[in-house]
Amino acid sequence: MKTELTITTDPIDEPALAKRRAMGDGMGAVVCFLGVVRGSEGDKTITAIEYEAFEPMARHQFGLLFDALGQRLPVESVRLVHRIGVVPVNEPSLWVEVIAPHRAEAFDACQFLIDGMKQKVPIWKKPLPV
Amino acid sequence: MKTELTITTDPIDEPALAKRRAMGDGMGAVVCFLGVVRGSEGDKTITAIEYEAFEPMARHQFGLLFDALGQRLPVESVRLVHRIGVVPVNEPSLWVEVIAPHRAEAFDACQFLIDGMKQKVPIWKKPLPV
Amino acid sequence: MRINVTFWSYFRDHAGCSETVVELETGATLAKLHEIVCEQFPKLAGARNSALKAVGMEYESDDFVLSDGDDVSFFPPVQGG
Amino acid sequence: MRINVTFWSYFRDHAGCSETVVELETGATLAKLHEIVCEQFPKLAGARNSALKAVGMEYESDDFVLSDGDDVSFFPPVQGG
Repeated sequence: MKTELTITTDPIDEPALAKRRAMGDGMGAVVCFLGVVRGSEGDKTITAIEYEAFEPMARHQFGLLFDALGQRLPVESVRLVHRIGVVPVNEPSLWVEVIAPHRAEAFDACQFLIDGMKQKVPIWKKPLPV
Repeated sequence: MKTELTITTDPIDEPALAKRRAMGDGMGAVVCFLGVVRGSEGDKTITAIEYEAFEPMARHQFGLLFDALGQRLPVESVRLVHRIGVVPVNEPSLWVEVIAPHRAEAFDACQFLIDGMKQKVPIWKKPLPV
Repeated sequence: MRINVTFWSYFRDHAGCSETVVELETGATLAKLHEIVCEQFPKLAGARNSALKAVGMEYESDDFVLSDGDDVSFFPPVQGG
Repeated sequence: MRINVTFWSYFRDHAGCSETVVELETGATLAKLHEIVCEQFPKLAGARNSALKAVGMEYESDDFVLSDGDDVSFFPPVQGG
């Protein structure tokens, strides 16, 4: 399984990521997820979320998660970008792409990665009020 | 719920579709699915799949499916592009995008649409051998 | 009454044509039309149970009562995506 | 032995610092370190049960036996995405 992990303060450039995609002839399904900063947290209006990462551990834990996925499902490729620092409302903080032979496993894999990340990867949010 | 349906013989331009996305401040999740033509059907190597649509009925059935989705899940927007005619191996025949407040409903909605399409929308495949 | 029949996908190949017109008695059902179509195009009889049937742009079941001028489509299971 | 302790996210605000060094007897567990940290930084005691603990880059449980020079992180539940 090919993996590509990016943790960056830069905005996520989804069209550029789509253009760089390479997939084998046996692959039939691509699932992409974008997590986008919403304009409120609970009942408070916010302008942005500041993401903090314990980056070496985050990279290590993403690696463990990718290994677990590779054991579990026939996935050809995972690319994951997590933006950190201040991410304004309406901009994506997370982009995940899974390429697999079939649809069901691509959806499963994408959700497995996000669920795992939310359990294990040391990244935290701080909402920035108006 | 906003909907945009395209049935076309043109290649699917995913970066352009990504650039045209507009989403409200309350939306936190975007799920995109790409169905891509694989290099084999059963145990036969193929070069392309030719898709045929009974287009007025396909549009009507997609419309019913979008209505059913809108009743079922809090989705802000659905965009769906189905390419018809000859689609070469490694190129997408289907692109579906769902925008919703949260992740779980975005994944559910995207799968609901594809499942429904595969039951109801009159589009057929003809594998083209080498 | 006259019913306009269209075949899609490999049903068109099996029938050897994409469209035909079938004469039916008033009050005939979709099941009756299907029966007549399978007699007229014997290669379609083998796919009788898996065939999907639409009147206009809606799926209809065997007991649907047809009207003069109805447009009926016969086709195999759909495969979009 | 000396353990290097790091606090992340709002644990850093609660502790009032991002790093500290704790002296422990040889053979002490992560639970013992946690207890001492909560005594030293009382605002962290309230989040004792939800705190996550890592040694280096691995999560470890309370019975993990520490070694001199270990890098231990304390942080609240993670929230990536």
